[in-house]
Formats: sequence, C-alpha cells, structure tokens
Amino acid sequence: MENYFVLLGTALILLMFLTLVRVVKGPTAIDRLIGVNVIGTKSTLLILIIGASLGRIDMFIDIALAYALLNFMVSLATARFFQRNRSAGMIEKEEVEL
Amino acid sequence: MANFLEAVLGQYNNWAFIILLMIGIYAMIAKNNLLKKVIGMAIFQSAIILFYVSVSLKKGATIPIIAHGHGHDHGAVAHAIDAASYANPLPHVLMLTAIVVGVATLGVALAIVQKVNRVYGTIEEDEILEKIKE
Amino acid sequence: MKIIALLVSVALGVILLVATNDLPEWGDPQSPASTHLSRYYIENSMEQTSVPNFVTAVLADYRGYDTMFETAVIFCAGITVLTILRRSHRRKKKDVQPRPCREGQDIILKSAARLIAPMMQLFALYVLAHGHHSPGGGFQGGVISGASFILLSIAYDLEMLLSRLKERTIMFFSGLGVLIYAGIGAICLLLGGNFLNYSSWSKILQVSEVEARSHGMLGIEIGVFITVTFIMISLYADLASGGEMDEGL
Amino acid sequence: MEVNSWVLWQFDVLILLMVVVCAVVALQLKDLVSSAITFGAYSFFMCILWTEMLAVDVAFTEAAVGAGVSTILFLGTALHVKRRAKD
Amino acid sequence: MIQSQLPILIIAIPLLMALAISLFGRKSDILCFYLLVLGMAATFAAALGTLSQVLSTGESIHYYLGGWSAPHGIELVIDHLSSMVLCMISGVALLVGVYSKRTVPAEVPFRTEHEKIPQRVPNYYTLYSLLIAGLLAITATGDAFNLYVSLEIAALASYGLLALGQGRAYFATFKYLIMGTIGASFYLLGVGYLYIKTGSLNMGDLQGILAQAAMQHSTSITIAFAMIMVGIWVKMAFFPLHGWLPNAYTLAPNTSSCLIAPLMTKVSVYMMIRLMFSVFSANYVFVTLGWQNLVVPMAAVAIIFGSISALGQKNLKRMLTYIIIAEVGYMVGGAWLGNANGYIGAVYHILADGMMTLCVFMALGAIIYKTGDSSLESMRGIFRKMPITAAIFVLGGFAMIGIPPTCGFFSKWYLVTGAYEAGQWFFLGALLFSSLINAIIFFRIIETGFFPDFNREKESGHHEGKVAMAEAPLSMLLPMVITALSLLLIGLYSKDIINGLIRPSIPPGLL
Amino acid sequence: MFGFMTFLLMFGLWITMSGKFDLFHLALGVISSAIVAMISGDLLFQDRQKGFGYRLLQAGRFVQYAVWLVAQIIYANMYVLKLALTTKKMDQVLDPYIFSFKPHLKTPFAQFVLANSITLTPGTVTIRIEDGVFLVHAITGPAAGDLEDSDVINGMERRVAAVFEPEILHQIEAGK
Amino acid sequence: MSMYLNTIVVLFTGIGWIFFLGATVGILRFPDFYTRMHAAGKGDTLSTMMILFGFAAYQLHHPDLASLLVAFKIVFIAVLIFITGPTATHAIMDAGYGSKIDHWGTRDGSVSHCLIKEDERS
Repeated sequence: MENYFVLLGTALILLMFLTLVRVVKGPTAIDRLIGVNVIGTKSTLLILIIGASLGRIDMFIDIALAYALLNFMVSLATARFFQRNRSAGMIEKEEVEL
Repeated sequence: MANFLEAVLGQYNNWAFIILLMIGIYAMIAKNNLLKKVIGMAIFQSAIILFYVSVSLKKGATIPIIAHGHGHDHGAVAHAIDAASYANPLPHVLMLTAIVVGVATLGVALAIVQKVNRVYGTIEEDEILEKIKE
Repeated sequence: MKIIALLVSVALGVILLVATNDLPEWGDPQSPASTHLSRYYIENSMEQTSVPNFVTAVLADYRGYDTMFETAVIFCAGITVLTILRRSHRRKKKDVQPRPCREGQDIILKSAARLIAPMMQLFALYVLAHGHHSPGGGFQGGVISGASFILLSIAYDLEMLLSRLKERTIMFFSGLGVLIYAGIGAICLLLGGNFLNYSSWSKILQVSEVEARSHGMLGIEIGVFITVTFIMISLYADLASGGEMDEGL
Repeated sequence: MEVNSWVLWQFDVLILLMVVVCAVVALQLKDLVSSAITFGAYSFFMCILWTEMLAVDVAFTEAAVGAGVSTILFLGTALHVKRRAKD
Repeated sequence: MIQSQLPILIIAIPLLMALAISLFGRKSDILCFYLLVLGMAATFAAALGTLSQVLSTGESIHYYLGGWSAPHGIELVIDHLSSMVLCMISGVALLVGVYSKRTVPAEVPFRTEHEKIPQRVPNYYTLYSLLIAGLLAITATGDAFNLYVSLEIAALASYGLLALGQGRAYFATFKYLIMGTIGASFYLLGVGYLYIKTGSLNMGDLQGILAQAAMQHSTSITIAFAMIMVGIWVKMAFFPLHGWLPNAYTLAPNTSSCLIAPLMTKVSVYMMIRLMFSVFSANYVFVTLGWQNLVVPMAAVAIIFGSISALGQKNLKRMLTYIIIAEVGYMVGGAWLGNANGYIGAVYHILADGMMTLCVFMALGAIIYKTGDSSLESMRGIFRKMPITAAIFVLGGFAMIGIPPTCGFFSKWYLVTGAYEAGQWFFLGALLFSSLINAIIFFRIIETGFFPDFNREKESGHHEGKVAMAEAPLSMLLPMVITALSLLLIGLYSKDIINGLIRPSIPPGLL
Repeated sequence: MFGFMTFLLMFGLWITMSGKFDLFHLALGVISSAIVAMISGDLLFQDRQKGFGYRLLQAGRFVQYAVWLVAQIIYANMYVLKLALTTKKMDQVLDPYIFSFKPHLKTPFAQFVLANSITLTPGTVTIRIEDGVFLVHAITGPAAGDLEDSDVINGMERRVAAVFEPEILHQIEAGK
Repeated sequence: MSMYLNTIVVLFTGIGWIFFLGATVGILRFPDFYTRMHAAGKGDTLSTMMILFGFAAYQLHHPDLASLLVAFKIVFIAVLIFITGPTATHAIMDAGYGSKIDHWGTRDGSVSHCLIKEDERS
C-alpha cells in the first residue's frame, strides 16, 4: 500500500507540474494565483501522502491542516490585494526568460 | 574524475542547494528592484536551510518523534531507542531558529523598503541613486 | 553590477561544489553529524526530559538559550518595524482605492472568516499544547494564532482588528511573552539552578525533576506563543497599512 | 509496519526541480505581485520538501511562516510600492 | 551564589531591561532613560565582577545554561579576552546611555515634517538594550550556532537604530541589511560545514575535533573557515566588503552612531579572533593554511584605502567612518600577523579603538547637537565656543594618530613590532602611512577649530574674543570626559592591561 | 449562552484533534476552549435569535442538504472533466455568460451557503454578493439558461431556505 | 476486509486524481480567467475531498480509537476544504471581476451588459 501512495504522490506532483505551467505562463497575476491556490491545496494532500508512505500519518495531519488554513489565507489576501488595487489584469509585457 | 562526478551526481540535493544559493546571491547583488533583492535574500536563506536539513537525513530513519511515546511511562521506552532509526533532530532545531530569524529579517527589510519608497517615491536602485545625487 | 554578481555567484558555486566532494555520504547514519551530539539527544532526551519529540526537547531545553534569543529576535523585529514604519494617520492615497467594505458586501468572506477564525485559534492552542508529542510548539502555534487575527482583518478591516486588540495591548503582550520566557529562566536562578534549568522548578511544582523539565518547556512555549502571535499581528498591521494603522490589505 | 527509508527520491527530484523553477520565475517576473505569489508557491514546495526529508517541525514552521505570513507581508508591502519592477 | 551566576546576569540584565522598558516605559520617556542607565550600570557592574573573578582565579569561567554539560547544552565561556571585551561593551553602553539623555529626545521623535511619530523613544531604548544584549551574548557565548543567533539580534537592533536617521539613512540601512544578511548567512553556512564534518557546535569541542589530523587537510573544513571569515569580514566592513558602512554610519542619528560605531566592528573583530584561535587553531590558520600572506596585505590596502578616503571627505562624520574602515584593517592585520605582538596589538586595539572611536564620535555628536552641522566648516571657532568638547576631540584625535601618552600609541607600537617580526613590510608601511594621514586630518581639524569663524564674526561686527560659550549639557559632557580620561588611563596602564589581561589569553601556537 | 456553545463546540473539536485523554491534556483543552470562547465567542454565531434545540435541528437538516450537494458537486466535476478533456475547440464548447439574480434569503450565513453551493454546482460560480444581489458567472450558455429561469436555482434556494430560513419558503414558492 | 478497504482507498484516491487531472487540464486549456476559475474551483475542492476521504478510509485498517480519531481529523480537513475552497474561488473571482479582466466569450451582448452595469455602479 505504501508503494501505491508513492505512486499517487508522484502522479500528483506531475499534475502540479502542469499547474506550475500556468503559474509560469500567467498571463495575468491572477492567473498565477489560480495556479498557486491549486498547488497549495494539493500540497496538503501531498503531505498526507508522505505521512502515509512513511507510516506515521498521525504526525503529519497537523501540518496538513495548518497548510490548508494558511493556503486559504494567502488566496484571500491576494484577492483582497486585487480588490483594492483593481489591477489584477496587469499582463507581463515581456516574456519570462527561463 | 569519475569518482568526483559520482560524488556530485549522487548528492543531487547539493546541486539544488548550490543552485538556489547562487540564484539567491545573484539576485541580492544584481537585481535593481529592492523587493526583488528581498526575495533573493529569502531564497538565499532557504537554500541554507535546505543544506542543513539534508544533513539531518539518515537512511532508514523516520521522523524524530518517538512513536506512541507518552510522557508518563518513559521507563520502558527509553531503553528501546535506537539512534539510527530517527532523523537527526539537531539541524531541525537550528533551522527552526534560522527560519524565525529569517522571517524577522524579512519583516525589517520590508519595512525599510516601504520607508525607502516613502522617501524617494521609487524602489528601483538606479533611480534612487540618481535622486541621491541631485 | 551584474558581472560582479555573476562572478560572485559562480565563484560561490564552484567553491561549494569542490567542498561537496569531501562531504560524508548523504544520509549515512554513521556520519559525524548523525553520531556525535545527536545520538546523545536521541538516546537521552526521553529519559531526561520526558518529551517524545526530540526537536521540542532540544529546542526548548538543551538549546533553550538559543530559543530565548530567537524569541527576542522576533520581538526585536516587531519593535524595529514599528519604530521605522509607524506614523500618524495621513490619508494621501494615490493609486490605492478604498477597500470595498461596506455593509452588505463581502458576505461570503466575512462569513467564512467568522467560521474559520475560532477554529484556527483552537488549532493554534492545540499545536502549542501538543508540541511535546507531535510536530509543533509555541512558534508554529503562535504563527497560526496570529494568522487567525490576520484573517479577520483581511476579511473585515484592520479597524475591526484594532477594535478588538488595541495597539498598546499588542505591544504589551508581545513584550510579555519574552518576559515569561526569560522570567521562567530567571526564576530558576532564584531557585538555585542555572539559568533556564527547569528542573529546579520541581521544588515549586512538587513533581519530579524530569516532569519539571517537561512543564517548564510548556511554560516557555507559552511565552513564545504569546510573543509570536502578537508580533505577527503587529508586523501585518504595520506593513499592510504602511504604518498608518488605518486600512490593511 | 516496516519503516520505509527516507528516500522518496521521486518526490525529491521533482520537487527540487519545481523549487528551482519557482525561484527563477519569482525573480524574473516584472510584476511584483506575481513575484510574491510565485514566491508563495516556492515556499509551498520548500515545505513539502522538508516534510519529505523528515523535518516535520521545520516543515510546519515553513508552512506557517514561509507560505502563510511572509507572502502576506510581501503583498502588504507591494500594496504600497510601485508594482512594476524594471528587472 | 551571585558569584557563580554572574556570566548569565551580564546577558540577562540588558534583555530583561529591554522588556521592562517596552512594558513599563511607554508612559514617560524619561523613565525609559533611567531604566536604561540603571540596566547598563548593573550590566557594567556584573561585567566588572566577572573580570575580577577571571583575574583572581586566572581561569576562564564556564557557565552551563539549563544545567547541561558542555557539548550537549550551550555554555558561556568567559576568559581574559572576553571579559575585557564584555567590560568594554557594557562600559560604552553605559556611557552612551548617559550621553543619550538629551540627544535621543532631540533626534529621535518627530523626525519628519508634519508627522507625529508615537512611541519612538521607548522603542529606541528597547532596541538599544537589545543591541547590547546581543553584543554581550556574542562575546560571552561558547557555541558556534548561538553566536549566529546573537549576531542576528544585534544586527536587527542595529538596523532599527541606524534607520532612524534622515531620509537617506533608509537606503543606506537597506544596503547594510542586505550585506549583513549575506555575512550572517555565510557564517551560518560555514558553521554548517563544520557541523557536517565534526558533528558538534560547541567551540571547545570543535577545537578538539578539528585538531585531529584527518580534519586538518579536509577541503570542506578549509571552505568552512573561508566562509566564516568572509561572513565576519562582511559584518566588520573589511576592505573590499566595506561598501555599506560609511553611509549607514554617517546618516544615522548621532546617538546610534556613537553606540554602533565603536561596538559593532570591534565585536566582529573579537568574533574573528575568537573563531580563529578557539575554534580553529593558530597552527591551522597560519601553518596549515598559511593565508596570512594574502590577508595581511589586504589589511594594509584597507588601511591605506580608509585613510586616503578619509582625507578626501568634507563631512567630519563620514571622515570618521572611513577611519573606522582603516582601523578594521589594523585589527585584522594584527590578528593575522601570526605572532604574539601582532595579537597583542590587535586585541589591545579592540579596547583602545573602541574607546577612541567613542570619544571622537561623542565629541562630534556634541558639536552637531550644538551647531546642527557636521561639515569641516562647523568646526570653525569651536575652541572658543565649546572648549571642553574641543579638547576632548583633540585628545581623541591624538589617540587616533598614536601620540604617546594615549592608548593609540601602544597598540600601534605592538602592531608595528609584530609586523616587523613577521616581515610584513607592506603592512608596516601602511601603519606608518595611516598615522601620518591621521595626523594630517586631525591637525587640519584642529587648525580650523583654533581660528575663529571670520565670516560669521564679520557679520556680527568684529566682536573678537566675545564668542558666547555654548558648551554641551552636563549629561553629554560627563561621559565624554570619562571617555577621554579612560583613553589616557588605558594608555598609562597599558603594561598592566597587556600583562594581566592580554598575555594570558594568547593562544598556544603563536610565537 | 452562545459563549458556552462555542466552548462546547471547541471542546469537542479539541477532543477530536487531541487524542489524549489524560487529565493534564483535558485540562489544557478546557483552558484553551475557554480562551477561544472568550476571545472569539461572538464570531461563530451570527444570528442570535434562535435557541439551542433549533440549532441542532438545523444541523440535522444541513447534513441532508450536504448529501444532496455532494451529488451535485460530483456531477459538476464530471461536467468540468468533460469540458476540459474534449477534443473540440474551446469556442465550440464554452459560452461564458454573466447574470444576476436576487434571492429571497436574508441572513448572511444562508446567503453564504447558497453562494458556495452555486460555486460548487455545475457550470456556475458566484462572483459577488452585493446588497443581496448575486452575480453569477456561468461557463456555458445552456447551464446559465437553466439556472436563470428554470427551477435549478430556485430549487437550490428552496433547499437552503429549508435549512436556514424556513419562514421564507412560501415567498420562494410565490415568487416562482 | 483489508482487501476491500484497500480497494475503496484506491477507488477514492483514483477518482480524486482523475478529477484533479480534469481541473489541471482545464486550468491549462480554458481560454480566460473566469473559465479557468471554474475548473480550479470545482475540480480542486472535490478532488481534494475525495483523496482525503480515501485517506480516512485507509485509517480504518486498525479500527482502534487513535486511528479513528485520525480519520476524524482527516474528515475535518475535508470539511475545512469544503468551506475554504469555494470561498477562495469566490474571492479570486470577485477580485478578477472587480479589476475588469478581459472576458472571453461569444455572447458579447450579455457580457458587456454586466460590465456596463459595474461601470454605472462605480
């Protein structure tokens, strides 16, 4: 079963990679925020997966819980920022150089 | 040489740590925007934390908390502890302190950035230098 | 500047890469780092402090002096930010619009914040109280509890936060936390032990020395918790309002 | 239950890769808020990395501080400065 | 009982006093001042207590925090060297504390126009006290990681104290913050490499392990040493890494620069000496690595650079900051000469330079307090207006030049002797050159000060010899006089200080 | 009384989280719950009219509602899956649309639940509530059309009202 | 017993993963911010909850009190996600709408109608 969790975790990370593409590509700041929000929620799961594959899931739940709460806060704060600044639509003119 | 390569490639965490460290210090020195410098600083610090944490790893170990350890019946548990089966707790402790120090520095740096912006109206280094010359 | 930076970073990278060759194998249980001090901690901390979480034991007891300074660092940062940034109200906003905070708006955020903030506070206290047995402790709990207040002020307004917690209260409590920490250490002096030697508390608490260490650790974690909570609030309030304490993020 | 070795190396490599990508992107973006958000993602990944390296307390602290509070502090600062950076 | 607890009291008193100021001092500003002076006096008394204890027993004091024995817990180690530095730090803190009675209310609150800034004075004194606690903790600690934490608390407090100056101070402080963080992080990295190789953090323990033959030729230990040194050099503004210092110190409020200029760099030098000789060993640094032929010429360049830059400055405060850079060169060079005389010179110079920097900064601060200006022109006619302050400034200048009865002479004497013994001719030349430049600088100032302000007197109608005396208030004058006297006393009792305090601390392996 | 209810809720939560039943930890739990009840006892319950028994009843009804909602969410996700994995071009499947409507619900909490339910159900996301008017973004025209005039949204509102504000049920029926 | 439980766990987590795949592809493929938010908001919440329920089921392997409490805690996280997910979605959506992000759509009339309404209001 632990092996299954490792597999699941790897699959999740691969999908997070895809989400990261959205973070990198943008085009607006708020699109990045979508990506980061999703990544944050999935990190909660990933932490639990790590806990399960180490067989000590009870120690990892607190972290996951804290994570869920703080991820929510970050999304909320960023949304608030855009509400005040009314500039969420700002687009990067130049391409990102990687 | 092959030995060297093996040593380097096997420790890919060291690669990541070195790359992050380089990114961080480059940003701290070269970036023009003060906030970018602060981000570089944070990356630099977390690279060092990465370094310490990877020191704490042991093969075949688990997290440094005794399983099902209750505070009150320590007599029986204490003798069964095998040091090799728990990750090294000391770097974790050091890095907790370092994270806290990092966030304190971050707060102060951000406050100074805001104040710089209030005085000069910009946080681009070259523009600030121009304004100072005037 | 860019060239200097590039040179510096490349030089640093090369130097560190050279050092890599010499380091002990990654994850080797017999490496010096994993044997010398840490073995002592792992083997003895349960016996000597009755705390199953080695990290807490080392953090709060063996290296409690470090942690005291860590708390003082946080306190110092709060004071520094306050000193640098704080100013009286002066409404001169150019590109920042007043936040949409009228009655009847943001119902969703406000309701969610009202639901979640008490849970966060309880969770923070839980993390504090169970730092001995599971990951967590005063610092993490403090940040979460501070974050719950920040959440309220994000969903409502900074003024709502400041009406619950006066600025003076915030500064008072943040100092109080460090004082609790240092005070617990200093009382150990009066009880005849060394600074931060919690086992001397056994005379007052009427428990064994090992238990006294465990309780002493909880005491100092409470100190850390209080300081971190209020300094986080203070940092947020100062930085998000630009030192004017009128409207936050 | 047998305790696995710490080497969840698949996680390790992938997350390190994403960490580096996030660091570079956070520094390269011209929009400071995007930078702050991406830096938040960087902290998320760092936190997972440390969980996976068995440093649970460090991960907890990083989750609370790095991912939560410092991103918010960055945003708070970005509110008061010019949003577009030159580099 | 209090005898055995003295080492921790030195650190705990300023820390608790910072909290007391923060908690109870918010009602009145003057209460903060009294609390601060009380705390600093108690700290100074405790430091003197440890000094006498060390002198009477002749052994270093080990204090185990939390009751954990040496490598497992954190220990404080107070030997001859550190007790001397502790006394210097707490003494300087006490003097500046008294000095700050008038200057802090004048400089710190209501700094910018139209803006009322609440609660600045209590915060200022809190940071002051925290800075002193951090510096004392750096000096007393026997643990490599604890050094980092103490370093950071001192650094954070100093950012706060320096940033309160005029507008440009913020940008200067930001640069200082970035450089300081780089320095501290490098130090942390170095400690990390040491930890990987040895598994220990305690300085004494580290020294024991590093003495093994396997460690002597390890690349990572070498790199750890380099990292630590570079980190500390950034912190102390050693020559190629000095860029942040002049602006940060010049633009800061006078009280802050009076406090930080004498202490910060000297404590960093102390740290360097401590790490060179009690973590690594003289044998490792000078024989195994043998980098002294690289570092000492660099120190010489630092001295020449600092002196020449100082010569070109119009602003007196900025000029003094460049002299600090030169003085750092003295101390680093002295410590790296690799012989006993150089070591004595460097350590003695920590004490002497701390006091003389304090002396000139205080005198300059008093002048600025009265005239509101720190350019060379403001010195015109200063001997008539503020005779005592001017005399003190001249005494400080003499000490910096190295004129015999003052302490500056003896440190230079030992440094020159050490340089001669080590055959570092370039460094020797730099020392002499810098004395010459200092002489030029200070005689120029004295000359300016002696002659009255012609322009201004013309305007006021040739009332020669009737310039009103406008001496600084007593709270500023008293510490200045004490500092000036201490310059002479340290000079006159140099033999006792060197034989009683510095010679016993010479590490084995130095000739 | 609401403070005490907060205390009870928080203590229940503590028991769930703690997993330690010795006296020391229970005492810590009591203290912590009391602290939370003291600090933020006024936050948890917005509507102070209803009594304790009524709250229990509400909770029971809410569970029923949640079961229905979960089914809706699964349906919504399959819808998104279908849209995302389609091989057609996006402009053939997507037809975004924004519309507004004013529900009869009055209390903020009921509005909050309704808004979140709309967000989780197929094809629609609540953008904002302003003075009781909901602004909703629909991903495809048909979904929006369904919502706007048919009884999907009315049905949802009716369900929410049945949980939180039964007294306005007849208004919804009349409005329809 | 254990076999059935494992099947349930795999089923839940697998379905969760597939929904997450849908959300990710949606986030990548959808043309504008609002539609991406649809994918993120719905897919993210449900997939996370599904996988969490899978974990909760996994805890039932050892039906003692400690494991049950752990399962309860996981369900608690799921409830939390259930509250925070849509709220965050809504907040982000509101922010995007408030700053008048370009709207992708074929039905121009309807869309501009709402945006004009926003303009009139402010």
